[in-house]
Amino acid sequence: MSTRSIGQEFVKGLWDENPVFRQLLGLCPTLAVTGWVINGLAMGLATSFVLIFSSLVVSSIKKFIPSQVRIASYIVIIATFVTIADRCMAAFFPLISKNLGPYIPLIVVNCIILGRQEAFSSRNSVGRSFIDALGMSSGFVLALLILSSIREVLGVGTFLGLQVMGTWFKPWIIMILPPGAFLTLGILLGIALHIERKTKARK
Amino acid sequence: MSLSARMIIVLTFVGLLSGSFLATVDLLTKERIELNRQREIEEAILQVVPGTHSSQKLYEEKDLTVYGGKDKKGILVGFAIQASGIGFQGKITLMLGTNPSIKKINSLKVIDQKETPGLGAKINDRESFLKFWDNKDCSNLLTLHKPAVKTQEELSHSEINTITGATISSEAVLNLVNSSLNRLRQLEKEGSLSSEEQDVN
Amino acid sequence: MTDKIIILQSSPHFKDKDSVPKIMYAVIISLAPAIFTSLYFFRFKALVLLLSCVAACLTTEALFLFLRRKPLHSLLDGSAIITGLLLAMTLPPSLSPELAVIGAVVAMAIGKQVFGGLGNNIFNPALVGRAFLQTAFPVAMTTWIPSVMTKVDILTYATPLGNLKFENAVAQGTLTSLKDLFFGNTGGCLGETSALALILGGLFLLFRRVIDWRIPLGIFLSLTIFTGIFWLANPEKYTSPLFHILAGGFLIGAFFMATDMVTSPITPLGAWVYALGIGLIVGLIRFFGGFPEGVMYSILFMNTFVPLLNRYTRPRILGGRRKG
Amino acid sequence: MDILWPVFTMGALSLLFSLGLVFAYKKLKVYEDPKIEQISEFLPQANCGACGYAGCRAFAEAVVKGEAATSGCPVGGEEVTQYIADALGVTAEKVIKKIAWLHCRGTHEAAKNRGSYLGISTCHASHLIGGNKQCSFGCLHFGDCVRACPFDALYMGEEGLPVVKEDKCTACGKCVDACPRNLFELHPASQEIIVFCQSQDRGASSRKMCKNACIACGICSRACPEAIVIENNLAKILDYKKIEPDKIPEIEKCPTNSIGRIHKDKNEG
Amino acid sequence: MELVAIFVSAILINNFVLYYFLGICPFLGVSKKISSALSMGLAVTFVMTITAVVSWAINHWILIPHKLDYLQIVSFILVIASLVQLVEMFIRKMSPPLYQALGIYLPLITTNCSIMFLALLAALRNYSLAEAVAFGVGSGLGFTLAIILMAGIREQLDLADVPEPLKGAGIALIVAGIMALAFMGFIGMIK
Amino acid sequence: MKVKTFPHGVHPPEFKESTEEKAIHSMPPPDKVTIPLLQHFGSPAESLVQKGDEVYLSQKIGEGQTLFSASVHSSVSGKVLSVDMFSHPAGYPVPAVTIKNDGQDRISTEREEAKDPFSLSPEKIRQKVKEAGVVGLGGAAFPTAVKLSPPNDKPIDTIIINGCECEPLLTSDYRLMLEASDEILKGAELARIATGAERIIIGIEDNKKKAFEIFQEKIRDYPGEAVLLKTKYPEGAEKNLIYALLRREVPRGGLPFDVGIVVQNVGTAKAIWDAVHDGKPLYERVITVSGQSIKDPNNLLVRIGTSFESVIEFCGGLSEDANILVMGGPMMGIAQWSLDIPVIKGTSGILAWPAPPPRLEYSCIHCGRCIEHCPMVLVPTRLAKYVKYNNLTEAENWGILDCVECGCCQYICPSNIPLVHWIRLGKDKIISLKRKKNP
Ligand SMILES: Cc1cc2nc3c(=O)[nH]c(=O)nc-3n(C[C@H](O)[C@H](O)[C@H](O)COP(=O)(O)O)c2cc1C
Ligand SMILES: Cc1cc2nc3c(=O)[nH]c(=O)nc-3n(C[C@H](O)[C@H](O)[C@H](O)COP(=O)(O)O)c2cc1C
Ligand SMILES: Cc1cc2nc3c(=O)[nH]c(=O)nc-3n(C[C@H](O)[C@H](O)[C@H](O)COP(=O)(O)O)c2cc1C
Ligand SMILES: Cc1cc2nc3c(=O)[nH]c(=O)nc-3n(C[C@H](O)[C@H](O)[C@H](O)CO)c2cc1C
Ligand code: SF4
Ligand code: SF4
Ligand code: SF4
Ligand code: SF4
Ligand code: FES
Repeated sequence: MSTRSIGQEFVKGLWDENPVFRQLLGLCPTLAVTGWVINGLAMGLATSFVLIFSSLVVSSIKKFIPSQVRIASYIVIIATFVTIADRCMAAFFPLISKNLGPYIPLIVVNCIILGRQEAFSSRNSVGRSFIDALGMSSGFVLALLILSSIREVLGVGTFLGLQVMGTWFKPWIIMILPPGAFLTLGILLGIALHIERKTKARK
Repeated sequence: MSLSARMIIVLTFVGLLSGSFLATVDLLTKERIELNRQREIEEAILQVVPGTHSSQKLYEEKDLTVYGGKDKKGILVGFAIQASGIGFQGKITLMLGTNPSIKKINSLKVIDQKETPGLGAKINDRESFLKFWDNKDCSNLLTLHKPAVKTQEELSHSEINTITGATISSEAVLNLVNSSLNRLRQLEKEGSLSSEEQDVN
Repeated sequence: MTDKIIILQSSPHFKDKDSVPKIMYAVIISLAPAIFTSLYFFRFKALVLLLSCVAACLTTEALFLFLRRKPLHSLLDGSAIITGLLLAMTLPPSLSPELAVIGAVVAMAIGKQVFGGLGNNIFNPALVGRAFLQTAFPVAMTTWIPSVMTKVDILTYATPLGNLKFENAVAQGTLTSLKDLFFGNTGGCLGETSALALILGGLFLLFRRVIDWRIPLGIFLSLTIFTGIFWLANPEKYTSPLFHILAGGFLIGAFFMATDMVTSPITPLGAWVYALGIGLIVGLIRFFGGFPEGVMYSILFMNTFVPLLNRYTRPRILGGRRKG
Repeated sequence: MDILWPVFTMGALSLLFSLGLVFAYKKLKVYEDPKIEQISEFLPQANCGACGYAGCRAFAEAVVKGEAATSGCPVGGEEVTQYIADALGVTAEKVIKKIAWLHCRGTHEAAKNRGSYLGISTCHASHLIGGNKQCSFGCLHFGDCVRACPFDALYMGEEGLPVVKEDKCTACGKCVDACPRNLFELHPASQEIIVFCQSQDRGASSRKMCKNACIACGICSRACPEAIVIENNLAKILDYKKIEPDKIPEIEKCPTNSIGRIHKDKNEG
Repeated sequence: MELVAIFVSAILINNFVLYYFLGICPFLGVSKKISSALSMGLAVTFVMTITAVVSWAINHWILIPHKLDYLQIVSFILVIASLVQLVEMFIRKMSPPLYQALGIYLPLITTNCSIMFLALLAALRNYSLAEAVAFGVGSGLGFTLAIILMAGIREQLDLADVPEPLKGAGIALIVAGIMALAFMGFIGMIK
Repeated sequence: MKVKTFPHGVHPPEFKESTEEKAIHSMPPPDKVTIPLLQHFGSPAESLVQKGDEVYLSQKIGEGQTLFSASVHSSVSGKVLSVDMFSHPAGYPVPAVTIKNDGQDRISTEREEAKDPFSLSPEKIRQKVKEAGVVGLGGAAFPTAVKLSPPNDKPIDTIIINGCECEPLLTSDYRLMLEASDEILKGAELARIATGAERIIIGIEDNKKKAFEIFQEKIRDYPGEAVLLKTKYPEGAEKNLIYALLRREVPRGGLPFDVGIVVQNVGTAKAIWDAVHDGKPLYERVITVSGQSIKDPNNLLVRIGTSFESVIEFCGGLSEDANILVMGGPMMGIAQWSLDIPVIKGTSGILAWPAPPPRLEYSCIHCGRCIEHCPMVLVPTRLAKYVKYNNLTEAENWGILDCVECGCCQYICPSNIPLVHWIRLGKDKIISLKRKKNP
């Protein structure tokens, strides 16, 4: 179906179809957990795990599923992987699990995942779906990383808990609070679009 | 096969599969998760009631749990109270250790809070807040000292330090401590703190 | 005739004299009494804050105008100066100028220019700046010093409202006196110390017909009624409406900030709803909220309603329902 | 037993709801255009609302109704767009290629201004108060047409007149509608000769207002009377096909160049 | 009193959109026009109310008795998704006008994180049935309030000279940020 | 004495002193007149003459073909020089007849006088008014015969004679009221008879006390009264005038007919009398020539078709500083660029003044003044923005079609936004779209 090369299939998720900056999908976790880099990272990885595995499953059993129960089945599949991720995090990284709280279960309804299953995995081969999921996940992790780095550095003066700003710096607490999340993402979106327009204009 | 049959079979099958998968995962992780949960409480008890070897849950009600800490010989070395109350933004849950006579606070530990990072969240910070609770005499009602100070010496006997800019959170902790101490004394008087309850370990 | 410069324009060919810069400079003039009292009470600190905020606002505005290739004349329309002044007036005198500059940049950039500059913003820019600062640096924003007139030798000082809320002032009888509130012998933000200066400025604006009289009146009425009910019910616990009107940011908010025409409703009915809402929320926050003062939050909150109010309080067109 | 409960619970829930869905599918179905279903099927089902509609299905309905653009789904990208276009069969029949041409040569230099215009900078607004140019028929130079062209086929030339990029023009007619003075007209791409003026003023006065105006001298009409007439002080091509090629040089003798070949420069150079 | 507190807090203080960041996708996607925002808000309120009831029932009658709380995620989402789909088809059959006003938004909502969060939070906080319903309705109304305000603002911003790259989602997020700031004034009001 | 008025509106400086004491002066007919065939609201008249024809004064030279049209008459006697396109004061070319004046004012025999006009039937009055090409002289130039023919289902109870002249600078109606009060009242009485109304109300602004006193005195002979109105712009706008006098609201999109009223300008009333009593067609009218750049401001009785140039020459010419030339009043008049433009039936004044200092435009600061002053209670700032951002549906929802283009909003706007221009643009777009949809 798709005419892209495998490489392109992967790369598109990083920028051209970046789920956060370009498609505006999965914004809820993006905003909610990016106060700290470690949380952003954990969320990104958990989402990637779910995205990749459910893509694999969906693309391999897509033939059997009648369209009327498609969404219901996909949701159950996704939810299963989310529960697995949630449980494993609670078992092995209790602290992070506590920090992310109920946002991990929300991966189920993260628009990226269902969207990708519908848009891609249900129509493409297992291999392609895997690459696509990998690309999308990387794009998502990248976006979370950028956002959480800005917020953590400005908001508390640290990066992954390490002090990076000098003592002269007064942390901007707002950055790790809800308003800071919205403002940062809003401005980042503006910048992303500006860059996009500039490069397009050059072409 | 008709469409309806396929719909039913596929969805049910997916459901069954998911159920079995999750059951397996649960089996594999259940113990660890339970262990993590217990360890957190246990560690907290150990911290606020030093010398504890084993601990038991003595009493439980909404927003208040009392544990008893015993040394190797089974002698009560102190109470650990886990209490919750509303702070500036949300629930604050803390663990408070007292000596057996409830005259002195060993130390205070914050288990969960949703206060503003960098501000109210400093109730979880040793340097500016928690250290002032260590070995505090609590026979009298504790009060807050404003404005904030740097060292114990600047506080009077029954005074507790505030956090600059977070009076509400500091006060919330103080009130929570005062009220749970009162409740503890009352419970002890009533004799509800019998130690036959189940062992935590 | 054809060899002269002829002006081609649509009717009308007459024009009233009032203009945007005239309106803006009238506001600046009306702020003068409050500025002078703040300079008198806080001396150098006030001067530094006022200057740095105004300078930062002007610079940010100039930068945006330049980047967006817009005519630079809007820089001098006076609105950026007002934003700078009003922002400074709502800051505690002890705030360090760097933080004030951050607030001013945020006020201009996020509060005004991202929406398209003068006239397009939804929220009051100065208050966006202040809200940002309050949330970013809550400690610095709630550290108060007494004015030079107070003969008390302490470093920090509670504001009248902080005193009311956190020190249980009514019961202890340590409430700031109305006389001090009126003449300004209290702690607090630069612009909120003297009620007298603010009232003078506000009356000037009302007489100059710059501001919509409904807004200060509506805010005044709803706060008075709200606080009055509680006060009458339990004078031991609650203070009088007069105290609430003279204390804190109420007067500067009601006369200078809620009345910002860009961010308040354009219709008369809308203005009433907006004003009553502000007064009510100020009362709610002062009595039941986590903050001692709620003027800023209530104005920002009601700002979010303004587009809806503009839309749904449209005046009835002469002739009523349209035929056909 | 521990393992059976979860399996049973999930199985039962799934069964229950699949039954419900089957029931709903059979009993509650409502007829609609099968294309909606077909397109909806192909959409990403992200139901994200990014298209501005309430979910993928609503978008599909809008597309089928022709309210939404085929390219309206940002999530699906090109593939989806192509699919929708195919499904709706929006491939147009072959038509004679036409191109929009401007019937005015009143450049900044040629056409005199009425005065200094202090109104809104659009042609339509200026036209409402009579226009900024002395000529009441000519181009007003504010480029409403350029802004209206969805295909970037127009730009404002240096002389102040809009210029058509022939290769990009799709003859959509947006510029024809946009120009308040009706200066654009669609002509077959093969047509070479047009009248570059719309002024119906008397020759004497139009000459005063614009150097390039048609003064209705009649040279062109005399050269080719079957094809060109003078009407309302203006040359008018009745039937382009009747113009014989050898008459063209004669026509091009127009003293103000208000009639002539479109590609004059190209052909000569 | 407790119920009122839960209700008001869900609308103003712990607003789903502005405090918990939930349902951002529809909040940005369907807030371009006031009329569709209102429909969306009401549809969300409707689904939230159903969810609160149904998830409470599943949790208390099936999952807790059998110690199956790890099935919360799967079972909640399955039930909500299927139920909403049923309701949607039902409305569509029975009342086309209602379907046009509300129904078309339903599928969009099922896969929306605020619904799931509502179910999980109600379970986590151990709400009684009445509390869960108050929470559900309150959260739905909170969402409605936020999205309508946003739609009003965006309609007005259509008439503003917003810088090109910020048009659409960018400025909407910035507005949401300032709205979140404004809503912070209510912090601490309900203890 | 209590003065009546309507809510909103503005009060621009009046500047009427320079002409209000100047009696109407008859200007000698010029050598050449150019008479446009479209001088009214509606479709153009068809020309009845050709180049080279000899015409008499008051001979019909254009025939209104449709209901919404009006006939046009020659204002001089002489020879037709051309029938061709000519610039109209509204800015676009229309067909016009140019006549060389032979200076003899030979009257055609067509004129039909009526001895006892008050006993004529309504039909006859209407027919004579139509024959004389009378149109409203208050600005809109609506064919008067149409106004005097109310539909059967809309009984008329009141004729309002509009003597407000609320536009600054203009004094022609005022002078007419002082000098021709009898004819005005008689014309009003004819209009009353034609429409079957019960009474006449004449509304006069309180800056024209002298005229008011005359009418108060003279109207005793007629069923009706004279009412003093507050000096405020646009007191003379039909719908506001009706509201001020009778507290009736003309429904949106409706006409004064709908509330049982017909409004006529004082000049129109006099023209009705002239038409019915003397059979005199409308070929001349009173105009005010004024403004800072007119050397000798005056009120003139001018033949239709006289060029602005001759009129201004007659008033001493333009001074050097003239930059703005307006036909009509300063609030609603149309800016002109050329002196070749002819005086038409709707020309109430010719004004010229120097350019004011340039003013910058700012974006709307939502001050609400335009709303507070709009006599139609619209939201002009929104209307303008909807047009600017191309949302015509919303513009229509917000009542753009109810705007009477009075200019109050733009006059008062501190941001100097061309609100009226935007609104006119929007109205034009909406109307042409509608026309395209159902032609
Ligand atoms: C964004 C923000 C967050 C705040 N968070 C807390 C908090 O978590 N705990 C607290 O006690 N006060 C907090 N405050 C401050 C309170 O509003 C209040 O001003 C303060 O408690 C006053 O007490 P003070 O006497 O310590 O200044 C916060 C203020 C702001 C602006
Ligand atoms: C116009 C204006 C609005 C204000 N709004 C608020 C507000 O919403 N919240 C707040 O905490 N302080 C606000 N302030 C500052 C308070 O008026 C004043 O500083 C308060 O009494 C400080 O109390 P705190 O230090 O205990 O927080 C505002 C000041 C002004 C001038
Ligand atoms: C804003 C505005 C102002 C007007 N002012 C006057 C005026 O002062 N005098 C007048 O006779 N007509 C004025 N008119 C025209 C009247 O509305 C109305 O059309 C006229 O009086 C009808 O009489 P007519 O048909 O005899 O002209 C004005 C119209 C508008 C829209
Ligand atoms: C009466 C009045 C009040 C104003 N109040 C404020 C204000 O509170 N904050 C502010 O930033 N600008 C204020 N301005 C200036 C200006 O309107 C404001 O910067 C605009 O919101 C920017 O678009 C005010 C202007 C006027 C005329
Ligand atoms: S729209 Fe018409 S008048 Fe305007 S620039 Fe284009 S051709 Fe000229
Ligand atoms: S608007 Fe259409 S017809 Fe006109 S130039 Fe552009 S593509 Fe061609
Ligand atoms: S909107 Fe129209 S009616 Fe209202 S003031 Fe403006 S021009 Fe007059
Ligand atoms: S008068 Fe001007 S600035 Fe004021 S609201 Fe109207 S358009 Fe805007
Ligand atoms: S991720 Fe929450 S609604 Fe899309």
